[in-house]
Amino acid sequence: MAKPNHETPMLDELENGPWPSFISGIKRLRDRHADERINGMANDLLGQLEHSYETRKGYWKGGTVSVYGYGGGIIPRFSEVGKQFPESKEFHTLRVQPPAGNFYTTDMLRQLADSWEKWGSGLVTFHGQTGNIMFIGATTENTQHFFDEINEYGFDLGGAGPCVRTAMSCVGAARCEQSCANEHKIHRTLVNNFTDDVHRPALPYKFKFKVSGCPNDCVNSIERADFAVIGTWRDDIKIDQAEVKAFVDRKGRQYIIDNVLTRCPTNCMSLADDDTLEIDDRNCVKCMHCLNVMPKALSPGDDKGVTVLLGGKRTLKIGDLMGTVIVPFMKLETEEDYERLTELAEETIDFWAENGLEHERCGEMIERIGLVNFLEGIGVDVDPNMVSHPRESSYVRIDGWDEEAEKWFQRKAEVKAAASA
Amino acid sequence: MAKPNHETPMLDELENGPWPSFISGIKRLRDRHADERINGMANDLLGQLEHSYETRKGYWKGGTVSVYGYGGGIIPRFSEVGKQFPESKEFHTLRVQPPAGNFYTTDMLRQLADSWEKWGSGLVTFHGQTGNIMFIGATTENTQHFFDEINEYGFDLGGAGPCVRTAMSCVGAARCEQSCANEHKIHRTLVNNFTDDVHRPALPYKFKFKVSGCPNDCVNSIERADFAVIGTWRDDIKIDQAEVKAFVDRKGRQYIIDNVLTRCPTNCMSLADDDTLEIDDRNCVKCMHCLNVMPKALSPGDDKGVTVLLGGKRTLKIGDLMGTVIVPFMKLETEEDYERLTELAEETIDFWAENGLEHERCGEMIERIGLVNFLEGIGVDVDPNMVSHPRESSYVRIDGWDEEAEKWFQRKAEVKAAASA
Amino acid sequence: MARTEMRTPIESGCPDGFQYMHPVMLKNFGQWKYHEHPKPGVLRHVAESGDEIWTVKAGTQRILDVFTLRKLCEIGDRYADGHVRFTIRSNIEYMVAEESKVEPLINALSEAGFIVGGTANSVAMISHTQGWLHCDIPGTDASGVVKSMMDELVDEFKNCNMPNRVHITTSCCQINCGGQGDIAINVQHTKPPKINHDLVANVCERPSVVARCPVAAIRPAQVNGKPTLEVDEKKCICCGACYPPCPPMQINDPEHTKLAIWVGGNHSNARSKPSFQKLVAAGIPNNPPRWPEATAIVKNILRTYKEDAKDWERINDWVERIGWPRFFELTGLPFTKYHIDNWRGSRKSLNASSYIRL
Amino acid sequence: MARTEMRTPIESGCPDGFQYMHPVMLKNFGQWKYHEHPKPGVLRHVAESGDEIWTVKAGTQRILDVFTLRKLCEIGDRYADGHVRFTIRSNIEYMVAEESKVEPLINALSEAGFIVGGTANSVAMISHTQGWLHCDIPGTDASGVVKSMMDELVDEFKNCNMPNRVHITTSCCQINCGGQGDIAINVQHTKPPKINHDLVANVCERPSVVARCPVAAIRPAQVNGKPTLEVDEKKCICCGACYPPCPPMQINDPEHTKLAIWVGGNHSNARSKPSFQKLVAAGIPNNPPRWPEATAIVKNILRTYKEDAKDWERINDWVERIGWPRFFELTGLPFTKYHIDNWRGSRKSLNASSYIRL
Ligand code: SRM
Ligand code: SRM
Ligand code: SRM
Ligand code: SRM
Ligand code: SF4
Ligand code: SF4
Ligand code: SF4
Ligand code: SF4
Ligand code: SF4
Ligand code: SF4
Ligand code: SF4
Ligand code: SF4
Repeated sequence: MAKPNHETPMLDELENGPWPSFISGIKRLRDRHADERINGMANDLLGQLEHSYETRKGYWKGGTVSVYGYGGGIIPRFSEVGKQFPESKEFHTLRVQPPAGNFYTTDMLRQLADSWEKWGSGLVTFHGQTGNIMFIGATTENTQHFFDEINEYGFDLGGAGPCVRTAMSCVGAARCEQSCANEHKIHRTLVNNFTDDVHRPALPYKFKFKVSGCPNDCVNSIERADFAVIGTWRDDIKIDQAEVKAFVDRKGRQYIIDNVLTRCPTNCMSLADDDTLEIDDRNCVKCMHCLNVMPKALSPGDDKGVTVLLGGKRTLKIGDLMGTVIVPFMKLETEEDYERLTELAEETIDFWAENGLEHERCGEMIERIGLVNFLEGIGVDVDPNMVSHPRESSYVRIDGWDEEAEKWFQRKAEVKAAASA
Repeated sequence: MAKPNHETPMLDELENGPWPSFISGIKRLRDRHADERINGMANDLLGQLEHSYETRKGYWKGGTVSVYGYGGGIIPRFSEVGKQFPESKEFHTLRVQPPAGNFYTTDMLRQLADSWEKWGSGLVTFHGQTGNIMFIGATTENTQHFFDEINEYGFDLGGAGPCVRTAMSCVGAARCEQSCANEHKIHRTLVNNFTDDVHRPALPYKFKFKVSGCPNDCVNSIERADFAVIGTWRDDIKIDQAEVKAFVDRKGRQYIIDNVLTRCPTNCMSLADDDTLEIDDRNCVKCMHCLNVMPKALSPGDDKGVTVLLGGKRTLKIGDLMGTVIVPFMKLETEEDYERLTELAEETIDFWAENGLEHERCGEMIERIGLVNFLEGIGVDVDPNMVSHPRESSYVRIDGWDEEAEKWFQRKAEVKAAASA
Repeated sequence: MARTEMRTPIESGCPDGFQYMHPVMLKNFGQWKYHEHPKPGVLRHVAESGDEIWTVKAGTQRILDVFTLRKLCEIGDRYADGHVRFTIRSNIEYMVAEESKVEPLINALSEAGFIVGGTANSVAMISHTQGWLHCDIPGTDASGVVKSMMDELVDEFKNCNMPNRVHITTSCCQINCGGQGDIAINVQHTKPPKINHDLVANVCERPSVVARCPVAAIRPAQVNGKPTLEVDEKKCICCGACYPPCPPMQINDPEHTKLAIWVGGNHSNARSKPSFQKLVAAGIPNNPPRWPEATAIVKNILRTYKEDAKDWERINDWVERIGWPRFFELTGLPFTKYHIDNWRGSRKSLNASSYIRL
Repeated sequence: MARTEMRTPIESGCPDGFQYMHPVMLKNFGQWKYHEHPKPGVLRHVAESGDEIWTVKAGTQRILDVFTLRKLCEIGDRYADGHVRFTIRSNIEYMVAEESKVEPLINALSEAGFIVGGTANSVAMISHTQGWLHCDIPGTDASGVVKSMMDELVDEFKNCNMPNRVHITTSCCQINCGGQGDIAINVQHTKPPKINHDLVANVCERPSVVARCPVAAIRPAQVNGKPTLEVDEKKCICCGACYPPCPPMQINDPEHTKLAIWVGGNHSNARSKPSFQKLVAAGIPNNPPRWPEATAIVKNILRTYKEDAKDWERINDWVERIGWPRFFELTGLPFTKYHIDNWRGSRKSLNASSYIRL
């Protein structure tokens, strides 16, 4: 017979208010679930959480737990107050990779719920900040059973520890008019090329892929991904002048001037006195603003591809880093195109694995050794698109100038030759 | 009888072409001047210069020369090839402070020419990059005579060495509609408060004042001055709507949109559909662009004052530094106002004199100790106008937060009280 | 169990999403023409083919119990087409092919207590992290903070009255898993770690802990004979980076672990390059169960932004236009010496111009 | 002479400029309404009072011989009102109260070989430094470089065909007395200093020389018994900062002292905050007497700017709009690894966005 419920006066406060309450959810598991194991787990979880609220401290500690054959994918949690709260004293999270783009059928969600009720706490998150389905709360033993079960019907663990992490991609081409790429194919091509590195942590630190279909970057890839892939286009923005006029009629000239023209980062748009919109596409940086404001009138061009940035991450330990452009533009149509992208990822991870210090992210390494050395390491040529502007400091030794200039001219010649060929 | 002229085949090349030739000028002194001393000096100067052109090296070395009572103001030059070119082997430059704003009468220029012919080489520059009249080429002995003579009729030496340097101000209020200050009074009030520091080098390094009447900054003060004073205003830009309409009629709407509105750094201008120009002055940063394009239609407001920036300088040794805003706005009307400005300069120079390392400019010191410590050192409160944006890094210890916040609220309260008083 | 009995995993990695995609989305993949925003929580995407897909978006508690999950599925079958997705802010999206299904779906969701909204220029669901519920290093809870704030921001989620999207994030320690946001509510420690010297030797790999410190404030030491670590408190910036690899370096403190609020993190490239968030408020009490002080500041910032910003200005665009001094003036938040950055590269944050709004 | 006989200086400092000012300027001081630009080299300033002052501006060799100076005075008396000033770019300005005096004045100046122009959107007189003529550390000459370039740019000085003002600077060593400019032609050393070890001990204050090096590449050493200094050539960035305090550290070299060209230095606050110049070309031979290679690059950049920039765009505004990749494309200048900054704070110069002109 189940033991009495812990008092949770503070947590109870979180049952008030209109927003759905996670506390009410945990209480449902405690009070209404058929499985006593789950009732008890939920009760002790609430007890420990209430204790945290009262003392303003956390009581979980890490450890090592993994499933057979893998080294990572699980965030182990053992309670420091397990005596008071024995039934939730082992409360590990399984990080499971969702389908690219986070698409589900209700049937599949139910199937996952069934397995999780069988083996876990009944608490789950779609999704964590990296993008994993987080099945929160399993004992060491049950992690294996749960994994075995869902792995049979197509789900696999994501990353935890110094390894390639679960990737993320936006809804993109599945529903979005701004999409310039097949986000989900890029996502799976990249991360599934590294399953071994996902499951067996052996890198200097974590490595994350993120894919956005356009520069709106709905998955924050520049800020949060070691390897960011962003859809873009090379030709002109498609303008439907009739829709432009309709917009001007509806909103007035001043509105379009103040909200579209003057917001363009390169001032490359101009509204002719007859209300036709002119865009100097040469100078459009594909920021997306005008397309966002006038989605009916403006659309991305047809010659699509992607930009790749490397080195984004958070604060540890040199301060927040955004990614840096490494590939200004590449087409992603043929399988060869995709292979080139995968090779870039491999080159990057290999070089970083060899040259990164312990617990040093790729971006931190680039910062330490310098972008130029990194580029030489992965065999990528320098390109002015990699910088916002050339050097401001005269403090540099440039006695190799002539050879470097030669390289540039040769590359230009090759491109020209290729073009004319 | 004068010795033969040096061959100057390379320098002769510089007599070709439409631009006035300094070589022809030196030759005039060599060939046509009444004073043999000057002929000889010019001849040997040309000889040494030709030698430099041929060998691509300079042949002057420094030394110590000064006039009685002063430690600086002269750039001593002794020739390393004095044997070949004896008559110009001592070729010192006297740095003489020009009248604020660089105004002269032709009579005064002639008087200076007379004195310089008497004692010097006959070569002079109006002005050097810092702003001095440079009388180029005097022997050690004659520097004293020349100085004594011009000092009698109102000219004094400028700075050289680790001292307060000659200041500079733009033509400003004397002729310019954009002027928001009395540049020349500010210039003289500041630098003449430090004549002792100008003449007797005893500071960590050089210290320069520059004064511009408006943010066009025609004297490059932000980039080149340790202490930059820039005129600005607090109230609204004066708009002459009739002139605006005239401008629109002349140039067309699209032109004003593309050349004025979209170039405003804060997009704070708007052209109403009836062609009246609206400026959200709250958000105008006084960049001057629109006033520059339409000087007839737009003028600075009436509530004028200055902004002060500290720490601008060139490359040595941490890289180029621009000044940083220290006083966002102050009025300069009463003598008390001017005293406040002078006090700020004194506080700054005193603190820097005590805390600056040898050969460390004020801006480098600020960079080394941090802006906040510098502000505390000179007794200036922090102000959000001093930064482009607040901190991006969470790496800071902030356990003094509450006290610091209190200071802010108190200052706000005092300002309020003062206003209502 | 003996290794031999164990099942070898199928290393299938990331599953194919196409198999679960709504047929209309599958058919028109990459062929979408434009979208409209008929009302909060609803998107209408129109394909080149003329096909339409209607999306209804709802907010939930991020920590779902299976009852809630089943409820969402039930609604998905009864009122929608059985195809759903979760956004990167953990909102659920139902995609349906007919407009007629939209209203009934909205009603069903609302009746079940889910909040329909979060689209376009609303305040989006706050992206949150693990906190006391699961993490091993948290300074606060995440789910509780988010629940408390969403309770107060629910109208801004249900309506689209903001000048542009508002993306709020939280993080329960300075590691900042929540990332950056238009507004970010993050833990900020204010005192150096308290070291439990008895444990260090056993628990911590000392050289790597020393290596973790961003300011090299940690050095090996001996305390009553035992090898341990000590911290130079003058140097220490109280970041907590030493705590994960060395739990005896207790950084969390019921009193001195505070909250700080940052604004202006914008990761889209629209109008301006991605920007980092800036510190605006700190020293905020870490006050469970409802953290009223932090919420009050967030609401104050949102109100000011709503009143003063122009259409399409994200918070960073708005402040960029009105200037930081006015931001502090309008919000009434204090500006202190701590707002002046001193981390590497910070010189670029000083005002090296005469740009001043007077 | 014995100190006693010496005259004590009058420490009058900076003289009052008002005493030399044109009476009309004195009368209308601070009361100017607007100005017009009737033609190159001529400015018409109109005061609130209705008074006018006409300015005629002419370029000269900066190094004036007294003959030239007297000539300028003579013209000032014959054709103007005897009131002149020199601009911060060493051009002479004659101020007259009547329009009628303008043309005769221009003719007189032109006949005497001075170049009228340099106003508004022209290429201004190149601001220059001392060089071989007087400095103790120059890598090149200044007067010669400027004369050679102005000979080629004279039409751009006499006419106002540029999108906006062009301010060019030169510097004869990396100390950069010339400051920054829309275009800057500066010395750039490419090899570490050659040290004359015999002299170091006597001539140099070694500790302070060591302290001068920006990258700490100098260390005390002994060479055949004598105390001297040595340079870590791996670290050395060849800046020449050690040379002024220690002439035996010969940085200047007929071969390896090169010229570099920088663009985009803009110190006015118009449109954008003051900006530093950026490296575009280097390895340019230091080639007296006329430095044709450097001049060719400057003219190339000016031509491209003139063709491609919009009205009112300074060079930095223009490149900001078209982007650096296109700048290199249009000018045909090579982009190399040296263009990627690696000095402190340089991370901010990396492209952390998807902004790419394709
Ligand atoms: C569903 C989602 C992608 C996904 O795969 O999950 C998504 C979907 C769309 N985003 Fe997004 N964005 C989503 C997260 C983001 C994020 C990331 C985040 O929220 O942390 C960003 C960048 C965040 C940042 O910058 O801080 C983001 C920046 C944008 C922007 C740029 C806004 C701006 O002006 O800066 C647009 C363009 C716009 O608003 O028109 C946009 C536009 C859109 C559109 C309208 C694209 C389209 O035409 O379909 C989509 C509808 C959004 C809506 O609900 O109104 N989406 N969008 C994400 C919804 C999250 C949520 O539930 O709230
Ligand atoms: C679960 C999650 C927060 C959440 O509730 O959503 C999370 C939780 C943790 N993160 Fe994180 N991070 C999570 C997304 C992120 C993100 C966002 C992202 O991936 O887009 C970031 C910022 C981006 C980045 O990678 O920099 C992030 C930056 C960190 C860092 C700092 C990394 C850095 O270089 O700055 C750490 C510290 C570390 O790894 O040593 C960290 C470490 C951790 C640890 C493992 C704490 C620890 O060292 O023990 C947390 C485990 C909590 C737990 O008990 O489950 N987590 N973490 C997110 C992962 C869920 C998922 O797999 O989907
Ligand atoms: C005479 C002089 C000041 C002085 O006291 O000597 C001066 C005088 C004027 N400047 Fe200047 N500027 C003078 C050097 C500068 C400098 C400094 C420099 O040349 O190194 C700058 C900043 C340099 C920089 O940013 O690199 C400067 C940036 C401006 C600007 C801002 C231009 C811009 O758009 O960025 C204006 C506004 C304009 O052009 O309408 C300006 C405008 C003017 C006006 C039109 C102001 C007025 O209404 O009278 C004056 C007439 C200039 C002309 O000849 O066309 N002046 N002006 C300087 C002439 C130097 C020369 O002989 O060429
Ligand atoms: C003469 C002049 C160049 C010219 O021909 O116009 C000049 C010439 C010298 N400068 Fe300069 N500087 C001159 C204006 C500048 C400027 C421009 C300004 O003042 O606006 C700068 C940049 C602004 C600044 O102060 O940073 C400048 C930055 C330097 C520096 C680097 C200072 C730094 O901290 O980066 C040095 C090196 C030093 O002082 O150790 C320097 C040193 C020198 C020395 C004294 C070289 C030396 O150390 O022996 C040069 C003497 C040359 C000579 O024989 O006359 N000069 N120097 C300018 C002074 C004329 C005058 O007094 O009017
Ligand atoms: S990133 Fe672009 S393509 Fe992807 S969902 Fe957002 S707007 Fe659409
Ligand atoms: S996408 Fe951005 S840069 Fe391109 S035209 Fe539109 S607003 Fe301008
Ligand atoms: S700085 Fe301003 S006030 Fe001074 S001359 Fe230039 S434009 Fe006129
Ligand atoms: S002065 Fe500059 S900021 Fe002010 S309105 Fe004119 S253009 Fe805009
Ligand atoms: S932010 Fe810190 S405390 Fe919160 S989940 Fe991430 S690591 Fe854990
Ligand atoms: S809290 Fe941060 S700064 Fe302080 S010792 Fe630990 S790691 Fe170093
Ligand atoms: S730039 Fe260098 S060489 Fe030229 S004058 Fe200045 S210090 Fe002398
Ligand atoms: S040249 Fe510059 S970097 Fe090289 S040793 Fe001398 S001071 Fe140091």
